[in-house]
Amino acid sequence: MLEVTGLTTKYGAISALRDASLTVGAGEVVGLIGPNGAGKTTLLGSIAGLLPIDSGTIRFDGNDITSGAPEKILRAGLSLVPEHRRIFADMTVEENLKIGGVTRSGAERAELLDEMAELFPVLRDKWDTPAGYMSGGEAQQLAIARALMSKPKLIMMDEPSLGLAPILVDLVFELIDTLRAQGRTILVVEQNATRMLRAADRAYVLRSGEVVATGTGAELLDRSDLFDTFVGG
Amino acid sequence: MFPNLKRDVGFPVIGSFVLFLALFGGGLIYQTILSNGSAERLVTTMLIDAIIVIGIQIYIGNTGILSFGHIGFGAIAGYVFAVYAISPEEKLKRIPTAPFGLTDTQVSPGLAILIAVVVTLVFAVIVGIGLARSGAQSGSVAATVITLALLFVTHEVAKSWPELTGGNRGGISFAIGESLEGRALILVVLFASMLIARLYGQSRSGRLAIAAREDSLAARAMGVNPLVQQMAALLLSVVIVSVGSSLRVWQIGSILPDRFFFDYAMLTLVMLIVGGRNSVTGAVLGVAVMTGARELARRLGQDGFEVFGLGLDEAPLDWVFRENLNSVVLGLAMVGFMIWRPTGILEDWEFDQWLYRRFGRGTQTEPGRLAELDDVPAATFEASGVSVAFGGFKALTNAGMTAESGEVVGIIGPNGAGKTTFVNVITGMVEPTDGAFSIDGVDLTGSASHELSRSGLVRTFQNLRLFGALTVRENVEIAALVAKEHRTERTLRDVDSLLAEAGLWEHRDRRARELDYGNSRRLELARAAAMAPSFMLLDEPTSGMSDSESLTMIEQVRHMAATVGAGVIVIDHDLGFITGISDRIYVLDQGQVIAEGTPDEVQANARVQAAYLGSAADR
Amino acid sequence: MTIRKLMALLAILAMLAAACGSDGDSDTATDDAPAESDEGDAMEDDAMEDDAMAEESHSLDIDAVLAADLSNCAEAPTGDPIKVGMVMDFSEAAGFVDVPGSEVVPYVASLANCAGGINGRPVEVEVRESGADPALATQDLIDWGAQFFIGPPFADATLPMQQTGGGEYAIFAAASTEPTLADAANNTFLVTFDDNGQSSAAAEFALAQGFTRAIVFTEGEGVPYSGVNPDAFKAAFTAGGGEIVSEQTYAWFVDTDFSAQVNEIAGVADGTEVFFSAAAAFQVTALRAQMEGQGLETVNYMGTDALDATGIIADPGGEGMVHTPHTLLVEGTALYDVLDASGTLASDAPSFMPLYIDSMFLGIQGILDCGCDDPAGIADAVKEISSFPGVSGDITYAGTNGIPPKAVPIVVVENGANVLLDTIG
Amino acid sequence: MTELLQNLIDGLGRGSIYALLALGVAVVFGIMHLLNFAHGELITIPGYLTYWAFNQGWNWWTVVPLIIVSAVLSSLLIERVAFSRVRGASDFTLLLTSFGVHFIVAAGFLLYVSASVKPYPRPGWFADTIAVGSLNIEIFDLAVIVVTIIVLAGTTWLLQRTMFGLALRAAASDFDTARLMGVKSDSVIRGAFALSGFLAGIAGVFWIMREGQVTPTAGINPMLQGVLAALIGGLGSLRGAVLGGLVLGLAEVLLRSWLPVGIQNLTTGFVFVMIALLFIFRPGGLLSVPQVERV
Repeated sequence: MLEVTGLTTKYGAISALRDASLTVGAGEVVGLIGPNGAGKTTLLGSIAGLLPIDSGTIRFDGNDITSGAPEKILRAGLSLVPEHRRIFADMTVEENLKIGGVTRSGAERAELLDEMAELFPVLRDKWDTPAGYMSGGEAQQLAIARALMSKPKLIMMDEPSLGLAPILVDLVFELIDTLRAQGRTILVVEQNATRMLRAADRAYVLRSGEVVATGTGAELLDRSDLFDTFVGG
Repeated sequence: MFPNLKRDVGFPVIGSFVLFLALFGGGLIYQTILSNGSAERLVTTMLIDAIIVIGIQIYIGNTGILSFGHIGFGAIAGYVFAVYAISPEEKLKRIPTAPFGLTDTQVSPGLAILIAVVVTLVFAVIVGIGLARSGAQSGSVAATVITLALLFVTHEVAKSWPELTGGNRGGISFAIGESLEGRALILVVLFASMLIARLYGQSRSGRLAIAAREDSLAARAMGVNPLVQQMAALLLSVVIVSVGSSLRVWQIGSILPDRFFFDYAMLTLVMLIVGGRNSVTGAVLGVAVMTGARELARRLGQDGFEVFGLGLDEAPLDWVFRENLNSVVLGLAMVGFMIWRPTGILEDWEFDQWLYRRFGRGTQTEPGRLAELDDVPAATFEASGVSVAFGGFKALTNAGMTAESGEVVGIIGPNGAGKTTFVNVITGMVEPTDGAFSIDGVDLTGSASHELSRSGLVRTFQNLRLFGALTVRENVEIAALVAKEHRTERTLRDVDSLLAEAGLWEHRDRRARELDYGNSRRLELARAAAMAPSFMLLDEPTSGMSDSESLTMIEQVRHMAATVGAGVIVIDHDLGFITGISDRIYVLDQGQVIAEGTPDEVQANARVQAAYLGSAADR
Repeated sequence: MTIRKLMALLAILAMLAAACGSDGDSDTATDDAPAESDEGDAMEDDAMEDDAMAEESHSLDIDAVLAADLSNCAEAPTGDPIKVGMVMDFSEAAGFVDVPGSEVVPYVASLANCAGGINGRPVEVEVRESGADPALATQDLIDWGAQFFIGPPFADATLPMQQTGGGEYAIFAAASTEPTLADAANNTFLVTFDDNGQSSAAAEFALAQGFTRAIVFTEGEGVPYSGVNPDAFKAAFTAGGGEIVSEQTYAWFVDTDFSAQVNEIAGVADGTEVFFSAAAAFQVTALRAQMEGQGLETVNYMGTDALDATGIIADPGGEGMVHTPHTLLVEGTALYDVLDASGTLASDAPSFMPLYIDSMFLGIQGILDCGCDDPAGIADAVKEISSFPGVSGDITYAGTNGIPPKAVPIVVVENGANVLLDTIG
Repeated sequence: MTELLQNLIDGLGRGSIYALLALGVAVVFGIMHLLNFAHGELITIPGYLTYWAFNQGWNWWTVVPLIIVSAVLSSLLIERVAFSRVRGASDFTLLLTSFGVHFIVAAGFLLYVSASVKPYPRPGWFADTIAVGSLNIEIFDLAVIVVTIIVLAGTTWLLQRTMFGLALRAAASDFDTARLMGVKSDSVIRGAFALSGFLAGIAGVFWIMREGQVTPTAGINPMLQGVLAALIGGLGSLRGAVLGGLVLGLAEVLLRSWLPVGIQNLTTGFVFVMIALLFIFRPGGLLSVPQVERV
């Protein structure tokens, strides 16, 4: 479904990604783990069209979407839940969701709104509250719901558990499970490696902009060198 | 005052002189070819415009704050000059009831210019304080609007105070004996302004202002107080603009409010922007180019004028090129340059610095390695009970740490653990809800960024913040300049040695923004070291580096710190790097210190492992 | 030759031209004199009728020039050219008169050349845009060899022109009424009446109508034009026994919302008979509408030449307003035809055009009087001009500071046209 | 007392026009950080069309839509020709570009029309009043206030209830994230310029009616008032822009009324000094949007 080949991205002088490749198949939950600064966020940003790409190609559903504008990539069926959630703080929950469904028709949007209200009961309770007043966990759910509003074929999440209390982290992973159960395709960047590997079908380990390991979640969990790789021994 | 006499004084003097000769010589050639009075007048006008544009460049170029107000200062100076310089007989014609007994006053033109400068400076100080209060920094809109307000207010007052100014249509016309005969005075002032502008740009104050222009936050972290430097640049630029404006009034022989208003402000700005606002050479080039372009446009608008056999009388495009084409030229130049080259023709290229690099530097040898300092005064950094809450969210709860000089202390934690908040607190960017921090018992809580770094706590930034347009060497020099003033009790290291030490010797003359990532990081380190800090606070110094680069970085951080005798507080998410570099480590999670100890102790700590691999890590 | 003789000569020549005209245009020329006397310009009638003696023909015959037929020209003049420099404002406030002004002068020069030139000398006119640097434009024309200048009406260009020419060149501030601009010592001359003149005339007229209570709108204390005119009106009106009921300030050429002023006037204006300002047409009509909106309907509106300049007759709200134009153009006169033929009759303020034509003739008169070609000599001769029969009225500089004492026509807008009510002075 | 009330109403009328102009400035600033000094051209261009239209025999019923439509189209055209090429550039660049646009448009009218005043008739009811107690309220002021309220309500509805409004607000608060949601950057920026042009068009209808004439520099005053009002209110804040407009209108009328006769003509100067003082003590304006410095 998604096929990233030899992606290299630079921020000015900083080489954030070096020749990174990955694939995501339909219906898969793929984890992307690694220490902060490893280039995980950059990878997602590059796929989503937010960051300029220096070399490499990105194909989605057989189409080349390399260096497309974010709005085009979204229309191709890829949706990103950005790091730090980046909800629109002075807009209400409903408005945030509507924006998520900006590419959908009015009727479809109304349907999706109902669907989200059902899937995320927390949001239903705060429907008309400005999103800025929500707690971290609620905001994260909103961010995910907002991304789902575009009916993406593939949803990418960047650090969904970031800054959340442990109980909320559980919630996020339950959510990922729920989405998987619905048959959705998900690519998740996560620093909570263990949890991620348990939740994922497959995972890639990124370090210093390079993919250093890949395999199924279970395989990687068993890798004895993982901790070292992970924290840079 | 000047870090390097040859580079910062010698060559600017030579360069300014050549530049001066080029502008004046070009004018003379044009004048000789045409040999008529209007060519002569055009050249005189150009020379005076050059003085004013150079004056404006000192402010806009060095601070990055867009000012429309300098022509407002020019208006003040022009009027003060006029009311003092013109003869009482002339004043009786236009302003017979001038206040303050000015109708009967007359002083020599030279003295009148001096009075104009002094009076204008008073206004400049007031406006400067206003700008500082409004938090002016490079590109700030509020500051620009304040300068615009000055332009409008001076214009309004000039129009509405006819007793003093002759009003908008009457104006003050004057014979001060005779009008400005000959160009000797203009030439002297022009050369002086070029020289002053260049010397200022190379001086300590100019350097610090430019640093703040490039990156206000980083400059403050290097102990620079941008507001002081901006004020210095403002006053200096106002002096030159005042003298230039007085000469302009003297040359035209009359003054009216509209002569120092929007159109002239735009003209001078376009000149500056077309040439390159960050460069004196650019300002001069812009004056020449725009004067030429406008004169060409003016001529093209006239019947019977031809250039290279091309006239517009019969041309099919006649309808495009009518009279007053030069105001169209002005607008097009403005939009065109903004779209295609907003930094102007020369950007910040300076003729004298090019000369210096080309001919003046000679061969330089890389200095030998520096010995590590062992007799530095011991210092202690201590933070205790630091808590920060944003609204209901507790970003930090009762966090504390200590560090000694000579020690490397690591702070680590996963994303969102409170590291950034902690850094923000001890760099003066966030006021803690509770708690305090100090160096050697001196409480620093609540100090401004530049005060903290002057007190010995110097930081680097997670997202590189170098002074991109400056060379590698200049980046380090700026820190050294501040250290020389504020860190006198410490051993100050030579800039070149620090560059060599950081492995940047061969790159010393490249612009900082051209460096690759590793070198940029090393430059930031060298720059911090040049501040002769008691403690260096390194914020994620290896983010974006490969493993091997990180390893090298460990060596460099340790060595660089030892070279200036500083303690190191390093914040990173990379446990590998932190354990490699640190003597002791604090681990933050969920806003709290969850572990403290040697690398081995910390790595063995189950809570740390859990924090890193996830809450359910159990292996 | 004395001025009186010259005038006589001119009159004779005019008659001769009329009598000997070889084509139909001569009719226009003969019609000219009576038409102008209709304007009530008594001085000019005197000049016309004072036809005592004729001498040799090396003098200026304005009527003959205006009567020239471009399709049937005399032999081209071959003498040294008379060079007229025009520094004109095309891009700012004065553009509306300076653009047509810079068309009408070359046109009249071509008529002069067609008529054989002035004493066999061709007239050349060169125009420069004053633009951002009037001094540069002036210098350009000095380089070209200009002998005198026609300048724009405002000080922003005239003062630098003066300075550039070292005060030696005669400068006619063609369309200006600015009293401080005239400066005989520096050879700068107005061609029409000044602000004090037109406003005192307005006050005189108002008093003669029996008005005794007035409101005055002024820009601020002593600001030229919009301030000088109301001040002059005030002085003349109160000196003649009138009372200023209310004085208001406003931003000249900017404000159209006069709510605050009208609110204040509403409290004091009962029985006010006349309103005077030097505002532009679009301002006075806006103000009048707002005054009438507040029930102040019986006020008579008087204004200065600014009303004419900004097109009061084109504004439906201008009906019944009284103002003081520079000249009253009368259909069927030679002047009218010249303006028509030059395309400037259709410009925004054609009543200014005679001032430009006169500027050129005044300079030429200076050349003829001094019999010299050096600018300073010409300027000195201009200073002594007396009772010059210009197309805009009689002009005398001798004994003045450069402001000719001229009659001020008082006109009223009736059915979208100016109608002469009176001529004062 | 009557005079004060009368002045308050007049100030509100004047301020309403400023509010519409300021709102247009704020919408564009919010979306692309452009402080648009060419906003006044959206009055100048329709102003000349009005002059042209009356010469063609049109009347106010047909001219009003002409003004609004031409303001919208001018806004879009200026965006297309100039601003689309400097998207994302520094504030400095954007600001100067808009100045350049102003210069070119003014010079264009100067060259191809004339420097002189071009008059056209004001509507007949222009200065009629209705008596309310001791007050004589101008129908014009009432119309301005009523229309402004309607337009503001409409704009509020647009911003709050329509997808375009949501997209606009989202893009103003976080452009990248809005694009991630599928908001098209081109459409939303053009939409912002169209809205800005529409608001200027409505303000322009009243401005042009009251002026009764147009000149090449006719745009400077509405531009200054709009920009200043937006700055007074706090750049980027739409509510602030409206508030800033009303404050500016009231300040002008009341200052003129309260200043002693000799210095009444310094009203503009005083307004500028007050704005400078406001900036010194509240750099962000009345309802400033906090700026977060990212390290």
